[in-house]
Amino acid sequence: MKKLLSNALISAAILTPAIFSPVSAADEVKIGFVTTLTTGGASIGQDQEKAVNLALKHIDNTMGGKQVNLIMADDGFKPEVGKQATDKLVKQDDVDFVAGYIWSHVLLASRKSVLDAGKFLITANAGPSPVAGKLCHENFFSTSWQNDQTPMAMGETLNQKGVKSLYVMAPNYAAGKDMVAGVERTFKGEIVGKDMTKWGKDAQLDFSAELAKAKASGAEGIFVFYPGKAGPAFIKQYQQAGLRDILPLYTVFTVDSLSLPKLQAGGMEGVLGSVSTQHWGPDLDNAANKKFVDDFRKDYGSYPSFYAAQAYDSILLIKSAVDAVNGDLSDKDGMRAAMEKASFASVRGEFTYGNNHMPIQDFYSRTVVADEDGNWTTHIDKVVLDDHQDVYAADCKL
Amino acid sequence: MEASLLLIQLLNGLQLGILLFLLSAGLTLTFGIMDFVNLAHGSLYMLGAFICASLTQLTGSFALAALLAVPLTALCGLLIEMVVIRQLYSRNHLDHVLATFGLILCLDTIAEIVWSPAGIAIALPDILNGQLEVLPGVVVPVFRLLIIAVGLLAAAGLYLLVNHTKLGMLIRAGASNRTMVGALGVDIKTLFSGVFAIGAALAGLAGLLVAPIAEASIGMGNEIIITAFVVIIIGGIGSMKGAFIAALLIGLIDTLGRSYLDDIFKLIMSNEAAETAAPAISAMLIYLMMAVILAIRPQGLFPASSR
Amino acid sequence: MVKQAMLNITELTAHYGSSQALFGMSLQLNEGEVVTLLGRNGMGKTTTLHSIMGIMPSIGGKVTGGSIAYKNNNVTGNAAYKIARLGLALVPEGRQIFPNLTVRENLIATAANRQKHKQVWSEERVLSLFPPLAERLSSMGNLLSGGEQQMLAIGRALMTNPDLLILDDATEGLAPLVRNEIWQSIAQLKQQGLSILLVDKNLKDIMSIADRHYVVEKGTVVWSGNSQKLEHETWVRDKYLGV
Amino acid sequence: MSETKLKNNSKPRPLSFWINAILLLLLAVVPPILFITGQPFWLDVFTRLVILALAATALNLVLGYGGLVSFGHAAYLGLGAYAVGIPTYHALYGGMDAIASFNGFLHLGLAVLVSALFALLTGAISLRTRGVNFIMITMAFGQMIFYAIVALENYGGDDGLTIDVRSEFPLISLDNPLTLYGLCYLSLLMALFIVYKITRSRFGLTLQGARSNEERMRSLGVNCYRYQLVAIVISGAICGYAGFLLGNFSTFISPEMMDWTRSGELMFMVILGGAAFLCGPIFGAAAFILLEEVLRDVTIHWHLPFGLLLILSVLFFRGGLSGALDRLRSQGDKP
Repeated sequence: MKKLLSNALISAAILTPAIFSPVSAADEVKIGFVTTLTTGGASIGQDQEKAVNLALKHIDNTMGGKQVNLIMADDGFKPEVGKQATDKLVKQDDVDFVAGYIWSHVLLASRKSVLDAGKFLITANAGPSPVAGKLCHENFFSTSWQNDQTPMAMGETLNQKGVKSLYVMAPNYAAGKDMVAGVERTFKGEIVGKDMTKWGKDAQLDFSAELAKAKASGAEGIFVFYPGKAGPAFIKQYQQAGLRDILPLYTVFTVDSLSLPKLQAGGMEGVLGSVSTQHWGPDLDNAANKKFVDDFRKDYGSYPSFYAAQAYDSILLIKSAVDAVNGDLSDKDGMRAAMEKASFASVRGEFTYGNNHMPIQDFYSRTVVADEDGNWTTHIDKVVLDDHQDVYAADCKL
Repeated sequence: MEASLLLIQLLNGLQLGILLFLLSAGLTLTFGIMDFVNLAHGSLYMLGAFICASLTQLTGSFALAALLAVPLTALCGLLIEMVVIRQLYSRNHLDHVLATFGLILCLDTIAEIVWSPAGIAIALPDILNGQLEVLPGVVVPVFRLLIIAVGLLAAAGLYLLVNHTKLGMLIRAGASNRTMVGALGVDIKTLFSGVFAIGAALAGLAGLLVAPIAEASIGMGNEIIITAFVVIIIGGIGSMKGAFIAALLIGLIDTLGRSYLDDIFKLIMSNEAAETAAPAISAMLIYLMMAVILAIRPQGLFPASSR
Repeated sequence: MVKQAMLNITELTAHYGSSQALFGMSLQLNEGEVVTLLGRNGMGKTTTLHSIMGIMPSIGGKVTGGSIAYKNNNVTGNAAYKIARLGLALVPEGRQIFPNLTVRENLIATAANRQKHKQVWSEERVLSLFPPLAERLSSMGNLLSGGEQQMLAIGRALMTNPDLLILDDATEGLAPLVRNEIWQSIAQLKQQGLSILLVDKNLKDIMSIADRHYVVEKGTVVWSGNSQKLEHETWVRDKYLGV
Repeated sequence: MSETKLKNNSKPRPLSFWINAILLLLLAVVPPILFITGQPFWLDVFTRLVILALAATALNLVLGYGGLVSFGHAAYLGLGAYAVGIPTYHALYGGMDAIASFNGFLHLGLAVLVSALFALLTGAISLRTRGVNFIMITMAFGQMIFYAIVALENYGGDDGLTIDVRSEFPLISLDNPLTLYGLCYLSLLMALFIVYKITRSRFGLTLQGARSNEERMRSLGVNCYRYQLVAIVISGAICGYAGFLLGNFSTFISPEMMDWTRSGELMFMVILGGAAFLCGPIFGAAAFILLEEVLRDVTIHWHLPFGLLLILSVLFFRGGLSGALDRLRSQGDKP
């Protein structure tokens, strides 16, 4: 036992560097992708992983003549764990690009590690206001949106539909507050009630008290933002409370291709006909999107979510950069310039980058419908915001 | 703040309280009687939800699935008791906490591998998806009434079991003097296994009642188990009566806090300050209450001796 | 051939942690006999009873050697409930009534008839043995007087229908009147053929009921014999019993 | 247990002394070598390890020696970290002139002071309870701090706060990972020394006496409450100091770091290493962190083997790693 212990200690000390030494290979493009692969948030991460793999399949796993070495990393839905995973990608694996990041807090925790090391950071979902404004960075790019944009589109949609009074619900954290701020910015009617519910690990999933208040408020509609598993939970309770005919539902980032199959399985008809806004939809009509959605459905048997679409785009964006410098990964300026052009076939169609490297893009209003096979999906109604740029770009000194 | 809304919120609080009671009843059984701290009780709650969700998909009937899920969860509990927990009764609370935390990690991961991380929604029959007007102007989802009814029924059943059956006498006797019960010819090990299984069944029941509202998801039990512990501490460890009252108290306070705290705060501070403070305070409310109660009555509201 | 005793303890040793409590204890008890363990406090009487009942582990002790045979079964180291199910019942020191159960519940909670006795101990039969309990049936255990608790503890043990009743200091701290009542009941039990092993300090009372005595000193038997012998050999009482 | 330890210390150095010494030596040498040989990530791992070992050592004072199972020690880590984050935030973005500063001594002082105050306040109330109620009330206070920080939207709330500039000290720069590691390591040695001195003092012996038999101590006229409260305050202050280091190390802080599970993890480090052993928490932290790191590399479902190991260690490894060493030693000591 004595021997065993000391042996273990010594061998640990000696072997550690040997086992974990980085493989230095200049002939490949190393991409780290940080997303949520465990805990309840993992369904989003898995959807992103599928899209990344599909993207690599579509590009034959090559960029600028080099093989791509993809390293998936799990953030465990925690900022600290996400930062550790990022540190490992940057310091241990020495990746060229770090992409991914579903959650604002994970992105905010990790961005410094990536940018301080001089690597490129591409967010495939999170878009909190600081990274678009005062914390913008030349090596930071987004293939998603800034948090405020989608709810601003929703506010506009509500105006167009003539909604005069609104009840608002969102989780009580930064993105939730951004969403509420966004809709408040464009909505011209009156907000008659607002509930910010407990979020985080012991997030509130029983909305009975809030729904009772909403119903009693007499609003003409209810706007909610409930990402992840809170979304289906909210919608079920919305239906069980019988609010479908009394209080029409307007959502952002709540109804997506991950929650719809579950809602359908759960028989939650209440969601059919509800309106949401987004920069993308599976039925968006362009060649890149058709190929993406069709192949995704063929390979995985379900519609891709917007998380997946953004992850897919992030790989194509990186490819456009590496292609532009013919695989010379030391040419950071060349790659940056290429990315700023956004010259790849995005599944959202044409778009441009603002000074803060956030997309300037269209936002659509969408309705939940059943497709020809009876599967629930969303249908794009019309463009609400045209070539829309986030409001924080002005704070960015780039 | 009209009366009908208040009534609805009271019902909502009652429903939350009853769910908490089902969970804390199991904790009271294991904690009060076997003196065993089981952090993994929440994992049984999760198992109940997942088993019921799978069975609903398999059989197409929620009622049938629920009926099967309760004994199946009890069986899982029995298995866990025999493999791990039985070895720990003679250890101290710290070892209990450590080992059952390990159990949480294992059970959560196993559930994630078996059921995928996405979580499963449970389809309810139409009748349970509807609403009922219990009083003029007071419209409540049927399923929530069902939760209240089932929960009260379970509480009544538990009351009868503990107070009016031989098993209940043995449970109470075991709580006060384990050795003596053994010396009088009762197999304490089997008794404890049985009690643990009952606790697991109650946790499973709570889980499958929540699942149709908030779906079965990984780690769902870890969030609520802390609240359940707060309940039994406030109620007084080992006291079923205390657990019942404290559960309802916390259910009501939490719900009413969420519904009215911002309005109350708006009376004494600016709107903006109230909107910031109210969610924070309402999240803290139950812990605040626990700290205050323990500071005044360190033994909790109904210490076990008065049970 | 020697007739095998009902309870046969040979060379028993026991420890609490690293300190030894029994140093080769040996004693026998035959069917229908009333046998006593005598000795000063802390000499190992209660430890012997606990060893027989198999409850040493749960109170932090351990039987470390020797053997206990009951009706030719070696029960050394068996779990308490298994031993109890063979027909032994303990009336423990300090009564140890379940305080949160009523008198009736105390009686019926652990009641059983595993030896398939023909004349079964029922609630009524216990109450006829201890009439005072009848009025207190629905009182909680912790509200009884000492005498009532003692009666209840004996009644509770009887309800498991034992062949051998083990009484640990059954009359300790009771008023003389109550004490007499208890002794009368025990005498009745002896008449009905119950074997009894008891520990007590009241020599006078014991002498009339018990058949044989073992005097225990420092965890071992230093003297044994019947009441008559004990009566004559006064040195035993002076040396070991401190009378 | 502690008595036998005391006795043994007057004897020639026991085996456990050498093992502890080797452990501390390895911690002094291996991480810098890893860094120099191009393994900066592993220096990070060891820095985190040493900081958590420091926090666990602080917890060990109350949990191991005092027998007070505090389930809320992550709160101190968080308070210490925010004592770095908040002044830095204001120094960068204005406001709160009284504390807006990059000065490391200010950060350090704030971390220790605020933690000690919080410990005094909550300890005074918590100590009214015993047993499991104590465990739960300390957890409740931890949760309250958690939600209080979540409510501080200025400092990021739920999303946490990035520390853009590390605490500034004369002569040294914490931006250098090796310097930072050195500071953490020396702090750990210092804390070990403090805890060692305390446990050998009259105060420490009284504290340990209160653990094993509070009733008896009270009948001897000793006011256990005061001793225990002081221990909690010292422990909180050291833990807050660890939080100060953690903030400077991770440069990102969030309420997540004061969640009850983090308190649990600290507890496990103490128990895993062996409560009431001086170097136990270091063993525990090392086992915990390295195991986590290695298992995470093997499978994303690393929680499963990790949980199993936790259970097995409780079932078959009583007294933790140090306990195993101690048994080893007592076997060796037997003639």
